[in-house]
Amino acid sequence: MDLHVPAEEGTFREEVRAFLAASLTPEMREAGRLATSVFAEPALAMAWQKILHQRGWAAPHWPKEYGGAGWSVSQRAIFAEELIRAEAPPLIPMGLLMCGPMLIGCGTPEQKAHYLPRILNGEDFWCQGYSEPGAGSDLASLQTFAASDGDDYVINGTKIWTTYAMHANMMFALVRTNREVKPQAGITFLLIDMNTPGIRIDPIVGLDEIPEQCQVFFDNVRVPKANRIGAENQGWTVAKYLLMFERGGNEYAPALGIQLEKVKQLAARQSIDGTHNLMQDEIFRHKVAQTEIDVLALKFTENRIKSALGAGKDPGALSSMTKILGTELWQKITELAIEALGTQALIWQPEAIVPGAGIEPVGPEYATTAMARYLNTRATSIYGGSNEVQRGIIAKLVLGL
Amino acid sequence: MDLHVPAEEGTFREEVRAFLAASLTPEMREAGRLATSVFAEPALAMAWQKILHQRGWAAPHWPKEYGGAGWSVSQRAIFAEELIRAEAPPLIPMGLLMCGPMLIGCGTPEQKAHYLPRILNGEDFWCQGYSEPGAGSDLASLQTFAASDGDDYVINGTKIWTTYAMHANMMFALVRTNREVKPQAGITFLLIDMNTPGIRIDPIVGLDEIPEQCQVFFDNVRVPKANRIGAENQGWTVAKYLLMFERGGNEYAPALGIQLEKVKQLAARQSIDGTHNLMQDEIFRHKVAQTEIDVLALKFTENRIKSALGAGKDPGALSSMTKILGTELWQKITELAIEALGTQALIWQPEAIVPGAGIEPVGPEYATTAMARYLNTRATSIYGGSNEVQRGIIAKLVLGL
Amino acid sequence: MDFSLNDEQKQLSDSVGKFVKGSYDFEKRRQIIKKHDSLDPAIWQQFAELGWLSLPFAEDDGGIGGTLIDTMVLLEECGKGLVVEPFIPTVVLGGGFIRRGTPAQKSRYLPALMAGTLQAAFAVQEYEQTFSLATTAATATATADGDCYVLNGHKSVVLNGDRADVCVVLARTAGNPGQEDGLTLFLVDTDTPGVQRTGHRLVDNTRAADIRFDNVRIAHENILGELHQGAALARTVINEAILALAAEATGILSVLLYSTVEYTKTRKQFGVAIGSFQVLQHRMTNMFIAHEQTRSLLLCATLKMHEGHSDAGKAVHALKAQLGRAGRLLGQEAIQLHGGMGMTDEMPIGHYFKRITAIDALFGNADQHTRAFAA
Amino acid sequence: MDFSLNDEQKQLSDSVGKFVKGSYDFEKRRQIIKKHDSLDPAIWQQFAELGWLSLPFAEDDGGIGGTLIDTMVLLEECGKGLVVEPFIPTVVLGGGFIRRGTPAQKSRYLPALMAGTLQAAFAVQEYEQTFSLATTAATATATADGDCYVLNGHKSVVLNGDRADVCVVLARTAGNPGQEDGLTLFLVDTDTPGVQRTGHRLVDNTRAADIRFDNVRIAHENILGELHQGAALARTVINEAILALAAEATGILSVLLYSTVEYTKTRKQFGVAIGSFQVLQHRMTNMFIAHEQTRSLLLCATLKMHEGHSDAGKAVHALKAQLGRAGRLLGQEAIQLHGGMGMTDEMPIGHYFKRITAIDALFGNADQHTRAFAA
Repeated sequence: MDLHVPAEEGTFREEVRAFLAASLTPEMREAGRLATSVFAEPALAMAWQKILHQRGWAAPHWPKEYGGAGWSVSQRAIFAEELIRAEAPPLIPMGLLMCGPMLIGCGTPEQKAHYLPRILNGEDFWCQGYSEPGAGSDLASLQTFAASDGDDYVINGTKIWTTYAMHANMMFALVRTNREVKPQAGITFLLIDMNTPGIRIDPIVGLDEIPEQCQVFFDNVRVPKANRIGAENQGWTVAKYLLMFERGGNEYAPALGIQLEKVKQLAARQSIDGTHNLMQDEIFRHKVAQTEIDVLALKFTENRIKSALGAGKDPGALSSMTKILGTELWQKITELAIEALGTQALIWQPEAIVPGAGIEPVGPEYATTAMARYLNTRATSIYGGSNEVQRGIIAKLVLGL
Repeated sequence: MDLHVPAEEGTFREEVRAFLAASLTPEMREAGRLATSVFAEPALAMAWQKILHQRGWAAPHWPKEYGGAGWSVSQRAIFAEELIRAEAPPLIPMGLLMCGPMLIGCGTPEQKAHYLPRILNGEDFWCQGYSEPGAGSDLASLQTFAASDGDDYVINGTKIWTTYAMHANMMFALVRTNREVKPQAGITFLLIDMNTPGIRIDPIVGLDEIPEQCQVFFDNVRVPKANRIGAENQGWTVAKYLLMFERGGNEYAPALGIQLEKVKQLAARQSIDGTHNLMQDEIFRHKVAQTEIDVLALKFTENRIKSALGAGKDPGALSSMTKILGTELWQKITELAIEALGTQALIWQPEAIVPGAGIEPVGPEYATTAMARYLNTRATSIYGGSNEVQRGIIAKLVLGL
Repeated sequence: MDFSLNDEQKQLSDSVGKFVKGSYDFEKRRQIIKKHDSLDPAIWQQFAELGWLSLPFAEDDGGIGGTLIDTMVLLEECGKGLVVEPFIPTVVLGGGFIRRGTPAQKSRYLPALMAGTLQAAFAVQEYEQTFSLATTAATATATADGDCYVLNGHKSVVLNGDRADVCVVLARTAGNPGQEDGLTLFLVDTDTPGVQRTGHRLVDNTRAADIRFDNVRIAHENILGELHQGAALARTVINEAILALAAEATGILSVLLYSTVEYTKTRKQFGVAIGSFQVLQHRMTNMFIAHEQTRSLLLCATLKMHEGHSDAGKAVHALKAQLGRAGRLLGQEAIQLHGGMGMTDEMPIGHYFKRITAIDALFGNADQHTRAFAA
Repeated sequence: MDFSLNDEQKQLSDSVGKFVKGSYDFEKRRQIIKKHDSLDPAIWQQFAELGWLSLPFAEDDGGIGGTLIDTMVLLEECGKGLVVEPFIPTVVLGGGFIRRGTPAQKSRYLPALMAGTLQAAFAVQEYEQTFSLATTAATATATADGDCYVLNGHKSVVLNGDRADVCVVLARTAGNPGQEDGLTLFLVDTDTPGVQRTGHRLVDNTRAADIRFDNVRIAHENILGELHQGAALARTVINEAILALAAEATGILSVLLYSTVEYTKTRKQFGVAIGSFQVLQHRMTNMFIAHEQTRSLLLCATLKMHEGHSDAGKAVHALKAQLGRAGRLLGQEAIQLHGGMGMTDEMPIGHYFKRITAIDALFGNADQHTRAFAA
């Protein structure tokens, strides 16, 4: 065992900090600070991606040959931490974190050559077409059908919870190509140009009153077979590959730690009796401490996963565990924030948290986003495989139940 | 709505208090104080029952014609509260609370005339033969078989978790009389003389090292058919009747309230820093307060059930709810006690908590029973229909799931 | 003891329930939020005509002379329909203070309030403070000539404050922040010079205001209750407001529970209704238990307040603490079990979730009331 | 960062694991508890021969010079077998103090301790006190002639105290209860006149003693560490003991989890293995998560203590807090899922439950360490 932090990692951190200090514009930082979900305001997030791309840091986790940074696991962790600390707007993940790695693993040389550079430079804006109204946790039951017709598929059906479909020009999607076999065996993975005739996009307004999600309807939409990833009816394998990659790469603890620090800061501004503040309240402090301990434990759980990945091992269902812990702690932290803010958290001004809107909020600025975050994080235990599904995976794959 | 407490109830409380002050011997109070499960030391509990019986108060909840007290619901509640407050040893429930009401509801005139007086005066000591090694939560799957043979049944099989079988001269039991029908439809309710040849009793040592439970083996045990309650193969109906009665009559809140008071008292004796005691510790006090609020809520939930019973309504699955809440709060309170006592709770001297043993305990006397209670109450969420089964009942019967 | 409603209470409950079902469906509510700024004048007028705005006021004052139990019955039904109209700010808080005022104060405000033509509010909370009377920093100073008081301060999240015609304001007339002594209640007409209001929405789609009082002159006759002794009266009325909120919340909790139960009976995944999954059944059972326990404490606190029991205040603390915990549990589980649909503005469930979340924050949250219970 | 065991650590882990599996099954343990008063002399001798009693001691002192990681590895395996022998009281606590003593103190005790012929204990806890160094009421007063100290006090639940040959005692030499300054550690041979011991069992089947010190004369040379400054050294050794307990506990938690998983795969009700019930699956998953999170904090605290990190103490607090919470959850759930069988003395699971319950109470419980973490 070895917890030693090599000295060169300190230098690296300095380098990252200096770059962020020089490159992040005030508007971008505002977008980062005001983001209430995992998604920042798209225009500013894409602008920031372009700056990172110029430095070669838009997708550090990609293999170097495709534009990755060639960093160690620790360097990637440091980079992620510093981005959060600097309040950089999170990059839109569908291209960089999902589609890209999937293409690298499963795409043809032509597909890689065409799409990967366009992902890095932001030319393509991707969305994900997985869920359907009747296929959420039970994704394999999806019904959107792609009928073979010469060199094309003709698609009919609908996708839901498609984040930012209205901004996207490309979608990667799972569609059914065979209804006669077991559900998983009849699914194909396709890339769909969102400008193809027959696509209609209906935004869905969320609890935070922001239309981040969409429902997408397909009415005889023609997609060239060249846009298929992997073989026909083998889409489930591609999706599983992507899922594995997604899970292994997700780290929650660094961001959670910083968010919890912010809760402590805002709680320290709330007076409880004219003399003491809320962080001096034993009960609240105890709840914060319990959460902090959980985050510390998660940090080392994630370190153990990285250590296993670094040694070429499969972290297995530990990634289901970090999904559960990461999302439930995230929810807990947003809950602590609204508890600390009391009635101030109830003030609802979505117009004041649009980056660049310049609207003066009612109440302290730090209180404007807390409720939207609390509402938004409710979704984290639902999406990406609900936490019920994740617990089922652990029971089955780890405990053998 | 009306919460008014009639003045005569105050007089009644005084009467009960005076009687208890005069009648409870120091030995009996010691047995009550040292009881670590729902069962007190049998000899002292039976001695106390005889005193109550002389006053006509051994089974106040029975109909007056069979020896009940003819009290109102509130009077019964007052009586129960005062018994706990006076540290009276709890009476052994199998005869008074289970077998008696069952006989009153389902017995023949002859069975009632024979057994009820013997239950009241303590001549018979009853045990309950329900669970089997393979039939716990799934009681209907019981296999102990009673073969019809002339005027008798011949019983083979085994029962488990039979409390105080070694002290009992009678057992009421569920046995299988038909294997060809649906499980519930082939069960018969029998009264078994424990002195019949072919019965073997193996005590089971519990976590508290006390053999309170037993396994009972039946090897060609002959039981007269006259000892059957209800019709052959109708035993499940009798058991359900008994269960309903048991549930409606159980009240947890009064005892929980008093136990929580005791936890507060012992916590107030623990110094935390040389100046303050544990009840002045915000965190511990907060936990106690949350539990106290839960107990207060349960008290009114139980009041609502009594109010519904008084109006002749069926409280329905609310009794599954009080079983869940009552047992889980009881566990919580014993947990608070061991937390308050710290390492003192670890001292293990079962010999010092036998009533009349006169062994001086290591550490404060109030600390001797806490751990045994904590261990013992773990069983309360298992027996009497596990809390998992109770939750299933609510889901099915109340929520229609 | 008897926990069943008497005939009059049953009648009230039925009539409110019918109104909510018939005239206040979710689509109607959506329009009220969008078009009418969370108060539909026609609906409010109906409240007045049905006598609901007069319910808690004495017959001598022109009211109906209803009890706390009646208010509880009314608000539980309003909770089920998620009525956004400001009954609690105007009738329970504003009206609760005014009906304890002088005859002059009562006759000045109550008739209009009961007629539905006057709105009221209670300005108590300030910024960057957890809920506490003692921390009040707003001050009211007697003028040199003793003619009136001059009020200065900044109140936050004044429920219904943006449309209130009259505002009950808690301000310090003596002592220092941290003390409950020295606080006084004032009746302030919101058109008095120096009152600056910024109206805004709350997350539950009710309305509130940020109110600055800048050298607002208040005549002696507008002191409500006794000088320097405002905290005790404030606490009494706040306790009544907590009961009212809890009654509303109990209605909300029942919708959170039973809508979720119904949803899981119809929503299919893996070929079966998700309500058939044992894990969800047990979780809904826990929701059921939390709801019933809350209802028990609502009955406990209402009856104890109604009878003026010495431990009524403690029962209110227990109720508000339980409400916070149960609201958190039922709200969060309702969303989780509704899945993606629970996260949409379109489905009612999220709106119930928002309101139950807001209720925990009002007048002290679960932790604060648990602490007060133990004090 | 690398969390895998190196070859030597792996070897140690394997060897302890093999010993426990081969020579320490549950029936053997039951005999040790009954016949040998929770210490089998032959087993203890084997510990000595295998070098385990010498593990944490410096090579210069005749030890093996193992690290905290080695002790962690050893105790995790002991935890799995629920070894009752007093390794922690004698080696980690007693030995942990003595190896920081003077050369004379070390040479007097360590060889016998490592040879398995000397037992040790740490007398710190007193009655009616939550765990805290500062509350120590036992006193040690210098005699008028300055020749020695006279110790008076009453210590409770001294682990292994009834058979200890030497006892490290924390007593007040200056200051008042409530202060950490003024505490001193003394090495007291238990045959010194005035030492009265009452041995007793603990719920986990280990042994302890109630010890009264009645004018016990202690020579200067038996002061361990610095006069009046004993609290800091006590805290260091206690932190090592917490690591050791946590390592043992992590082994116990894994048994609580995986025995329960296996039991539910075989136990049938309603015609199926109860492990097929989704509710139990999710609860066992929560047990799994709590166990893994505890293991993560064990690694965190061990590595930080090992490297002398400035926040090592904080990591130990986090670990002990998590341990209490996880132990409660896993212990209680293991019993519940074992049903009636879990309540019997016959099945091992209840014994694991008792030990994990005891571990929470030792050296401050979860709440106390959570508070300390936040301080």
